[in-house]
Amino acid sequence: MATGEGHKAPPYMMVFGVLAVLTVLEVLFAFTGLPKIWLALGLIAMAVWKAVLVALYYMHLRFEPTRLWVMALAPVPLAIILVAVVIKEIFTTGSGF
Amino acid sequence: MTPTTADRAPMAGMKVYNLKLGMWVFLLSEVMFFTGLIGAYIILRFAHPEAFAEPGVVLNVPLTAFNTFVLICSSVTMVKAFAAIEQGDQQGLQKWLLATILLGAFFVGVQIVEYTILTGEGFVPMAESYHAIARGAAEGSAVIGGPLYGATFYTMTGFHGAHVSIGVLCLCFTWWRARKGAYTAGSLGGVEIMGLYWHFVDLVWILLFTIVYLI
Amino acid sequence: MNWGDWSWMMPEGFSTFTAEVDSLYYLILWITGVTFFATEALLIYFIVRYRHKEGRKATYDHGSTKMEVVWTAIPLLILIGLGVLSKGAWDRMKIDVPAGAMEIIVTAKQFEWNATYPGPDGALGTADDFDVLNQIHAPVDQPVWIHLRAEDVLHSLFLPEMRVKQDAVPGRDIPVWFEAMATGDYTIGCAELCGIGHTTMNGTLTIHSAADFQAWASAQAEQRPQPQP
Amino acid sequence: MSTTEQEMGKALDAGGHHDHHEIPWIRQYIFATDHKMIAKQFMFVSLFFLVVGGALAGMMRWQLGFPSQPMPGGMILPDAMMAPTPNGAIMLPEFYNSLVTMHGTIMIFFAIMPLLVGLFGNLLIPLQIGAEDMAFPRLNMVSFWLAVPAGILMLASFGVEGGAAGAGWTSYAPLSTSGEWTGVYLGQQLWLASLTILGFSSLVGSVNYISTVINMRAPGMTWFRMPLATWSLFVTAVLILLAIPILAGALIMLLFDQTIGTGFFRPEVGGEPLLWQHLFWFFGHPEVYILILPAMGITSEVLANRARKPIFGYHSMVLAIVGIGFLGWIVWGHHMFQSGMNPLLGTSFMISTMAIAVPSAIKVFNWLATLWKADIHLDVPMLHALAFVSMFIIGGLSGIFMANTPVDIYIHDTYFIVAHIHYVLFGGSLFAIFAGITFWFPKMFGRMMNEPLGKVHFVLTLIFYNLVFFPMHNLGLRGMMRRIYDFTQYEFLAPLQPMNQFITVFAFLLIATQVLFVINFFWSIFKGEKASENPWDSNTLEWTVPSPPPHGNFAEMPMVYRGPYEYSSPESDTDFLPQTTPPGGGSSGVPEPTPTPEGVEA
Repeated sequence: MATGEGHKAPPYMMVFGVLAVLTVLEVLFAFTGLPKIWLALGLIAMAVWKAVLVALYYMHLRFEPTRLWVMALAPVPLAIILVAVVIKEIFTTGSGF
Repeated sequence: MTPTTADRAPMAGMKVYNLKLGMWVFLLSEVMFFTGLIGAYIILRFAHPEAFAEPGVVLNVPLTAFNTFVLICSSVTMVKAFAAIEQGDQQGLQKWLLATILLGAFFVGVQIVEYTILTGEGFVPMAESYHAIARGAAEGSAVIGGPLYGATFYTMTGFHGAHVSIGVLCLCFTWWRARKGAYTAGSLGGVEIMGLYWHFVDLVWILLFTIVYLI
Repeated sequence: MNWGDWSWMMPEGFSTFTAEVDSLYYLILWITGVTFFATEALLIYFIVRYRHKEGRKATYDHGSTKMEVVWTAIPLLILIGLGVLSKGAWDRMKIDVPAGAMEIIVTAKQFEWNATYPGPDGALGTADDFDVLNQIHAPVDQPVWIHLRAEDVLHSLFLPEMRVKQDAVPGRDIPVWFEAMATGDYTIGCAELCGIGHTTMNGTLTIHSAADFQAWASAQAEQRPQPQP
Repeated sequence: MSTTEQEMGKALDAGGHHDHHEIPWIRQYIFATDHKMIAKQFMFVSLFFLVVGGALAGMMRWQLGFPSQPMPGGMILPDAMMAPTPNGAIMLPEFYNSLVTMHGTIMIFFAIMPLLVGLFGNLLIPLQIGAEDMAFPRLNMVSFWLAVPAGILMLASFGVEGGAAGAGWTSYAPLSTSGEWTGVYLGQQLWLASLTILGFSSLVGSVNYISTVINMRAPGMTWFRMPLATWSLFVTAVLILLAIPILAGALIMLLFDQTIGTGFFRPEVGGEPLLWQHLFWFFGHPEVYILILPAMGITSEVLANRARKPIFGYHSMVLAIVGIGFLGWIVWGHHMFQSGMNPLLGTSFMISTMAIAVPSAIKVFNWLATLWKADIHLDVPMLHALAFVSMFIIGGLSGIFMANTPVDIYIHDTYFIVAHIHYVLFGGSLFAIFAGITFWFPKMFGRMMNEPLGKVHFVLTLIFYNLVFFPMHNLGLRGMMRRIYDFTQYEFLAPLQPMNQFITVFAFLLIATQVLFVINFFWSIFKGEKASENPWDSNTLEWTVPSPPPHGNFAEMPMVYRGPYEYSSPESDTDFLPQTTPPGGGSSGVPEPTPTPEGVEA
């Protein structure tokens, strides 16, 4: 029932390097004083990149059957729907007119 | 003593053994749980920008960045442990598990220190007694942000911390079993799902760190 | 018992919304009513017609895609149609407050409705505003724009005869409007559970003729600032 | 092929292994890991809570039928609930609010949900897919033993200072954020804690169901050979898995607001009251389908079986279930049309709501078509299943009124809504539960339930039920608000008292009628006539094993050769054709499709 077998050990240390570097970059980037929107986008992009690396290599999604990582993605749209709709709701509702 | 059915899967199913599937399914619900907490934070921040502060003003970014690094390291030691047992290396497994435990415990320790400092600066979850001041600012200087800031911060990081602590306990259990030689290259389900959980907690922190501390 | 209570008619309404809302209601009532009787009749017919008898054998039939497409498409079209049909009414009732509306503030708190009127200067938020408790007074044939607010918990302003219902949310100022078409006394109710006294949180909506309203307003303005008991 | 035989060999000695395995009494009945025993545990506990919920409803009905008149037997209740007067005790409004809240909470979370998911999920899933047990039997036990303390906490809250939670089962903030609004302090916190624990229990359960259905189907049990009951329970488990954590998060935030004084939902310190409603209904709407999907599945089973006819349009039935599973996530706003939510969202939520009505419509029409040219056996399970269909039609149609935003403005928060929810949850779910219990009773206890008594119970329940809840539509149309302690306070509602009395009288009769079911239930457990292996001539796997099935269910791993609804098939000389009968009824051959090699490995 071992599942690791069948693929040679993933580049764990390289991934670690990338994660570490990205973390440093994030912190530096956060204080560049760019417009908020660009900061947010850049930081989220880097964070998602790191998250994806962890999922693909450390959680082995890259070596799992397709159907498993399809299942793993299931909640993402729900999360987006919830946050997007509620933000739109609260954000576009001022106090009266 | 019901025999575990983890070793037979008549239909193709998910093409992974039950334990791993079960852990993944559980992680899906964890995703939704943190969606609720982080989502609430994002929503509230959009609704009341004035109740929150710019990065680094109240929160100690360097300290937490270091802590993030610690957690990433613990992920590496965890995969090392898994890689070790894949090769049937019992010693390696125990060694790396122990390292992971220590790093995880250290992360929680740093978080506790951080909490103590922050509460000292009046950055607390209780709405009525919230009076956070800028880091290093003199007592009684201008209050920064609002009650929602403290509430969301402690709820999110607190629940993540709880997940790490639980993870550490489970790791200790895994380590104890590893010492008794419970895992082999042929049966490492326990180690693998432990790893899945641990890396998930790491993954959540990567997002939390960015969203809460840097944006 | 009073058999009138079994009626499926909407109670009489006195605001400009009535026609729109009630006609939509009756449209849905017809659609659902017909569907209800058709399906239930069919159900009973099948039960009687095909109930077990010696030697009966059911037909071996896995279904027909054609029929299923039909009874998927029809409800879908009807329902979406209904949705589109109602958009106008909804926007009119909840979003587009007509110009020239008389503005008042209604503040809900446990367990009373507090209506604030502009004083002689005709502007809200000035010193000469006056309050009335558990009453709303408004002129007939003129839109009334209520700034609905709450002080403590959720309440819900329910004016059945005006076809108006809107939750009051602390921290939000929610626009509610209606235009009464007949003078008289109507109901103010709270439709959102708001605590122990929820049931007592009712009042009277009085619709005056334009002249009477002016008289009432100036009479009230006399005894401000202290609110009426 | 050869691999398959190995599989069967494995299963064989596996089966043999734990048949001879002696299980200590306590592990067999108390801390049981056998899914059938856990199912029974869930059944008994939630039937008890069904009784509790009924009693609460009875007290509410008294207050509504005879406002502020001494309640018979009210004297035995503490003064915190009833105000004693010379001629009897009169209900206090705070107690009425607790009744409203706890009736809803207990019925939804502790009666209907555990009956559908805990009972039928545990009982049916492994049996219907041909598994020896759940994927994680010990987790399954944990799931039950988490539900018990949750229930105890919920009941205990009646006894604490300030009484039980009184902010409605939706517990809207800010009313629920502090005792100063409701007069309920500890009770509200117990309510939150209890639901959080229960949520974790449901979570553990659904992890189990999902893994089991995905990974443990017997050879040949392809997705489109699964019985609809299992399909609906599977989708339900997915909904629970993804919806409950959102509720848990919201509950915890609310608990913090109450205990340590955070400000998530408290506007006075800058919180967002509507955020609670968004989070709650984002969970709450999937919850609505959690409460009806399994009922639909059960109905499909019973209907096809007792009509001796293949279910009409099996595939579209499955697609409808899955479709509901998806659409259920984008309609939550229709609970909030009048909440002060940005009205611009109203129309989009109305359209999506209209769209989600369609899958339900499809199912109803397919059920009707299933009865067409069928051979309908009108025994108790079938009667209840038919009642489900006809009551669900009413509940579904009345939903269209409130989905329509302008009409909803008037009927929102009135008894029209109360009528609607009860036509779906009582007329729908509960009738399906009766159908399911009577249908699978022989499999659970090895005995049949008493038929005549069952019929009497059914007829009376159906009549009284409709006399209680149908008039509530009319009350709503007259403008009577829900959750209101004394409607006679309103001039325009006072004339409705006779109708409320009428409802109350039949509500009591309805409650009394349920005694018949309880009698029948317990009498049949001990004295009912012995049941054969397959009393209903059914096709699905659970009927190929003894009643009740042994620990480990299947002596040898079953092979599945066809869909579950092959009734009256020309292939067989009887009017049914079990899924396990090989093609041509011959000896065990190759199931098509043969389980793929990678299927049997791992």
